[in-house]
Amino acid sequence: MIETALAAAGANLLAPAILFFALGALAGWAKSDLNIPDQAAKTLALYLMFSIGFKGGVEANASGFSSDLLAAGGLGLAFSFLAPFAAYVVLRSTCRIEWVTAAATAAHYGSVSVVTFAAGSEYLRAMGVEFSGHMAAVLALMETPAILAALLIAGSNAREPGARFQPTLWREVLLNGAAVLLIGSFIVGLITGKRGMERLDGFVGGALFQGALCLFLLDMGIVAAKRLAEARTLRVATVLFAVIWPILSGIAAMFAANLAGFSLGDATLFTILVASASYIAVPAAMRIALPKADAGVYLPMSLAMTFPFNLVVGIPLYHAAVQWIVR
Amino acid sequence: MIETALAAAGANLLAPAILFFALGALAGWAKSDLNIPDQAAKTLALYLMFSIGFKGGVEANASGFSSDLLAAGGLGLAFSFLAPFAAYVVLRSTCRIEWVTAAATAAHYGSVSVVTFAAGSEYLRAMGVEFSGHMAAVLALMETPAILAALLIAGSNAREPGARFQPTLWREVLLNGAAVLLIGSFIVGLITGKRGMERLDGFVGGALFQGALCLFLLDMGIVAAKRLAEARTLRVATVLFAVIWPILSGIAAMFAANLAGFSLGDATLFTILVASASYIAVPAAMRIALPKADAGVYLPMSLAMTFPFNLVVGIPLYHAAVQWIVR
Amino acid sequence: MIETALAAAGANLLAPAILFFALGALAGWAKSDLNIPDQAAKTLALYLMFSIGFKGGVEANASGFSSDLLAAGGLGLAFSFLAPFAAYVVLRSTCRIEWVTAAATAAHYGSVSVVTFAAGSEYLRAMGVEFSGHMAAVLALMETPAILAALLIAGSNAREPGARFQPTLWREVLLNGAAVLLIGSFIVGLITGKRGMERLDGFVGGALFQGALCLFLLDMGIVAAKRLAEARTLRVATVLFAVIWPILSGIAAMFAANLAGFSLGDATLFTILVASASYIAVPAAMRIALPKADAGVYLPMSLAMTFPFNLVVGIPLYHAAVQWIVR
Amino acid sequence: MQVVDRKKLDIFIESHALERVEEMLGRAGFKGWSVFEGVEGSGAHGAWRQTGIGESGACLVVTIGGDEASEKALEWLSDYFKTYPGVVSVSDVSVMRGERF
Amino acid sequence: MQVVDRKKLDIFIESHALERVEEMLGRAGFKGWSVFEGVEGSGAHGAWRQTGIGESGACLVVTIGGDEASEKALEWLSDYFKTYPGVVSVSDVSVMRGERF
Amino acid sequence: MQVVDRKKLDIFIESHALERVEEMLGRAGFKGWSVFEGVEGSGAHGAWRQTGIGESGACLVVTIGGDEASEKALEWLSDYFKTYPGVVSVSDVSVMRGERF
Ligand SMILES: Nc1ncnc2c1ncn2[C@@H]1O[C@H](COP(=O)(O)O)[C@@H](O)[C@H]1O
Ligand SMILES: Nc1ncnc2c1ncn2[C@@H]1O[C@H](COP(=O)(O)O)[C@@H](O)[C@H]1O
Ligand SMILES: Nc1ncnc2c1ncn2[C@@H]1O[C@H](COP(=O)(O)O)[C@@H](O)[C@H]1O
Ligand code: NA
Ligand code: NA
Ligand code: NA
Repeated sequence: MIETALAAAGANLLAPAILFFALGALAGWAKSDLNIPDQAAKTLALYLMFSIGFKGGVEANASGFSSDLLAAGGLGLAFSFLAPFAAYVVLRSTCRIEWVTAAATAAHYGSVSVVTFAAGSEYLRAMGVEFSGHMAAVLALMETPAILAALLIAGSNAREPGARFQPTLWREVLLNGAAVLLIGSFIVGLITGKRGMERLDGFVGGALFQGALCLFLLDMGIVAAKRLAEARTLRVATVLFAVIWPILSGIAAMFAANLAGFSLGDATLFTILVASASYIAVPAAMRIALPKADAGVYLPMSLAMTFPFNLVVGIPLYHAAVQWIVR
Repeated sequence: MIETALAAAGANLLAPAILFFALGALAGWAKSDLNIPDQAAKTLALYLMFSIGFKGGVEANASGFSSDLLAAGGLGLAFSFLAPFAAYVVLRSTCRIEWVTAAATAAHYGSVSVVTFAAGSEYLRAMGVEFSGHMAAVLALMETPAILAALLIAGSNAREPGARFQPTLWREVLLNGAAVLLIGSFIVGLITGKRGMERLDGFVGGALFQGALCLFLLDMGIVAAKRLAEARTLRVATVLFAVIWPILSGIAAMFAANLAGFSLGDATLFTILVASASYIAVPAAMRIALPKADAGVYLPMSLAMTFPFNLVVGIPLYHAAVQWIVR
Repeated sequence: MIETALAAAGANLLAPAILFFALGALAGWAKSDLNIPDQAAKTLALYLMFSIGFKGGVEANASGFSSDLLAAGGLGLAFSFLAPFAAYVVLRSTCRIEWVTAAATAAHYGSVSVVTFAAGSEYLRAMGVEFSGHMAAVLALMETPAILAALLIAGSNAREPGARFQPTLWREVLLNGAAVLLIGSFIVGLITGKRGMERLDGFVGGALFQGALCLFLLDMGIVAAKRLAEARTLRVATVLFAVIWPILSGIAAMFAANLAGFSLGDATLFTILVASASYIAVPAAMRIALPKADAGVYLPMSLAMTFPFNLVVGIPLYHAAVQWIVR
Repeated sequence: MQVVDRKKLDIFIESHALERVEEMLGRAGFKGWSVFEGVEGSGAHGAWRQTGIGESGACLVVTIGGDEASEKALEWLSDYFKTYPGVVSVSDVSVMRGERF
Repeated sequence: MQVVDRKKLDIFIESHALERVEEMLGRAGFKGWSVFEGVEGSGAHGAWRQTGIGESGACLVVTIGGDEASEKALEWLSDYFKTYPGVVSVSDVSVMRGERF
Repeated sequence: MQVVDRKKLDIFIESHALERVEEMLGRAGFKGWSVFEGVEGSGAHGAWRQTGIGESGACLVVTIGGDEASEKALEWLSDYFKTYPGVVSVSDVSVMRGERF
């Protein structure tokens, strides 16, 4: 049992995507001038969301809209909305960061990371574990509620700028590009189904997706290493939070998924989602909603600690644990 | 007959590319921050031209240089050059826009839209209708004459800046990037033929082309919706022109194509070309040649009205009508 | 013999990649506004290095780490480091350019061009000639030593700025993006082997690689033609050097490769590497290390003369010559 | 050349505020502006870099206009900067066709 | 530091005019300039946004030089702006190594 | 609005020097700066164009600060420009919240 898990973890470590992330991290750490142009990186991110959403929609079309989707969606919404409250309390009591930065950080951990999801599904695919297409919709649904929770936590203090920038803020929160593209592509996939997949198969999947993931992870490695080097406030407590929170919230997610009767693959992906932290959509929203929060705290935590941890250690770990719980 | 046409139109509506255009339009209309980086969008446009030109050249190589190409090319040149004169008269008499803006707008409608052509050929491919590779060359040939026509219409008044910027202007008109890349790729395809296609098949066609088209249409939806929202002068007459002119000029194109003995597929593509309006090459030329023309009129018309109309309604409509005429 | 060589050269001339380079050169020369956005071009270059490195690593994994790799690597290092000294002497005695510009130019010719290597391997593939995966590692190893040689040549004079900018300089020299990505991808390929290739096959090879090469060469044609038009100092001697040096150093490379017992394919690629000149990594290093060197001399030579020469004439020429020597 | 004196504002803000600021400039009386995107920077709120991941660049809005418009914009911005990052500098410039500013 | 006074021109134009304007600057006596690309803007000719479709950004040409060169450039530009969109502002700056401007 | 006088430096340099220059600005006493990437330009060292092949654009570093910081930066830059391409211009600007600069 444990041996298989270790072997799987080892195999994960040697997947091209992980190795390219490591290459990027090394290059960034050594201050090489290697870098992916920012518009290219943005386009790769859009492509990954396009593909994940579309593939998910097509698969959901094939398996039919089931009550599973409702359950998974509901659970995802609940976790995304509730986790920030718990995270806030923990951050405040253990990490000694100001309340507004704690609220913003909590939003990051309630929300999700698209690339961690992508890496997780590739891992499952490589392990031959099946999962439902609708998990892509769950991914999209989990982007936003955490932001609302952070706004509630921040409460009246945050309302002052919020009031003046409300239209911008609500747009950013509810219509952030990532959520719109993920849900939109999911719906397109749902509508066009197999017929659509015939046309787009080699685009959204296979080697192109793998290659784009590798290139994007290369860039993430570079950026994460630089971020880590620049991080001004790297307290032990925040580092511990960035690693332990994913595990704890992941365990909660496993049990919830088990209770809700998720399949092995779905439960693993759901755990990965809950354990992952946002680093694109939520920071953008926080800059508008909670401008006094310190990006020098939440970005290094989410991007340079939690993300690599999940990518390298977390994914195989969660998979092994879920195997043990869900049976 | 009509039922088949309606079914085809319905199928077109549900093609991934059209749905992604709709997604973009929705996102743009709702002011989501979803957007494709501008250099990525430009690169996608270049890729589409590269692929269209190259595939056309390879197919022309396979079928041999026939008199058909000469006929289609000649007809294309004639339509592109003559349509602006007619469009100018109609615009002036019905839309009450200044003469210089009318001349510039007329140039847009004489010229063609590469993406409408791409969507049209994908539509035909999905319907199993064959067409000639040399239609890509006709597309390239039709980019430019309309600009010359607009300069003639604008006449002596326009000559003042034209004289000073003549080298720049002529370069822009005759060597605009779109025309050079389309014709150049066509010629490369023509020279390398089947041997070249063996190497580039999966690049210029198949899922990659479909995917790039979807992403580009997503961006066009966003931009078109924003353009429409910003349009200052949205007179009923111009809206009507943007929808009725493509139909009327399309009908003329059908009959001409029928007289010239075009095949069903070629006649449909020719109709689509005539009915389409430029939104990249011609605006760029107009900014140099007719700087007093109001881009706030011609861009929303071409990009935000005629383009979506052709994409969603026009293509299946023209195809049905051509089926009825050409037999 | 000669007839076969001529036929091969003719076929090379008509390869899509070469024709797209010619198209770009024509467009650039005619001052068309056709251009590839700079971030797209940079991303294409990164993609080419990613693919070349990874494929090389996978193939090296398959054939095992042999003494061949050590021999080829050692020979590559030696040529890259020693060639600049010879080139410097020739440049100084024949071209009448200042010593510091001569040193910088010599570094370009000691180093290598990734795209020339890519075009060369595609040429061999089209001819059905096999070569070793580890040649990609040799490519990476040959990027840097030439820069060190130029610094030695420039000697004490260059030390003044060098001292102040040493950290930046050494980083640029030893950790330049191209070398890091090439070696890094090679190692990832080496580690993941066949298993990695299964996932990335359609990304790093086949039509996608061909298409990216065509697009990149289109851009290089445009840039090279513009560079040539702007070149201020185009002395006959420098033009001659840009064409004759590759041939002479290529001949030396052939004999060395033959002595070292390289296969036909490896010897050809090695010759191409030695004959090629850098136009990305070395100029970047020279701007830091030898800022007084005139970029108006070395860039047109490397990018607008030697590169097209090798691409169009050199590759088939070297291949024919190597066939004649290595048997 | 006949030139007249005007004020030039260089406004450094985060991109999410662009729409708001442009609208405000119009209301304040500016008849035009141009926006540029930065690649990196530093300030009281820390350093940033345009990366395509997790970070978006600050923008520079350049606008030229009359004293009154400038005064109004500064007032709005001084309020805005209480909440959000950014700085603004004002300088004296000469322009032709003064009626256009 | 020893510094001398020079003029700085900020020229906002459409990109198709770049080549012309740069050539003119050289003729007017400027020994250098730098060009930046805008992402959006607004003016008498309406608003624009760099999109990759149908629209190309306006550019900013910054050039520093002597009074005479500045005067000549303004003259050319005043003529140019009769036909084409754009604005220019002039300001006083100090530079080191005055002989280079 | 209450404003105070400060210096604005426009520093045109090659991108490889960015890190160095930013570090220097911090040491000189500047509390912030913004960096922009050019698309083309010309100067004593010839013309350049951002192309994605073989050439990288020059950058513009804009920084606003006090007289003393400005003086220190100019000194460093005057030394730097002995070896490397680039120019710098200084102008007078007004800013709000003077204590931040
Ligand atoms: N003194 C300054 N000079 C130039 N740009 C500045 C300056 N201070 C701040 N900025 C820019 O404005 C952004 C926000 O400023 P701040 O509110 O000080 O963090 C910074 O990230 C810089 O891009
Ligand atoms: N007052 C202004 N301040 C800054 N930029 C301006 C101003 N007016 C115009 N521009 C820029 O110059 C372009 C052309 O100006 P216009 O001819 O007024 O349309 C505009 O789109 C802006 O990018
Ligand atoms: N007079 C000038 N005005 C504006 N930018 C300049 C000027 N001179 C030089 N530059 C910029 O600084 C870079 C390096 O200058 P140089 O050392 O003169 O070659 C040039 O390529 C331009 O981008
Ligand atoms: Na989470
Ligand atoms: Na048309
Ligand atoms: Na070489």
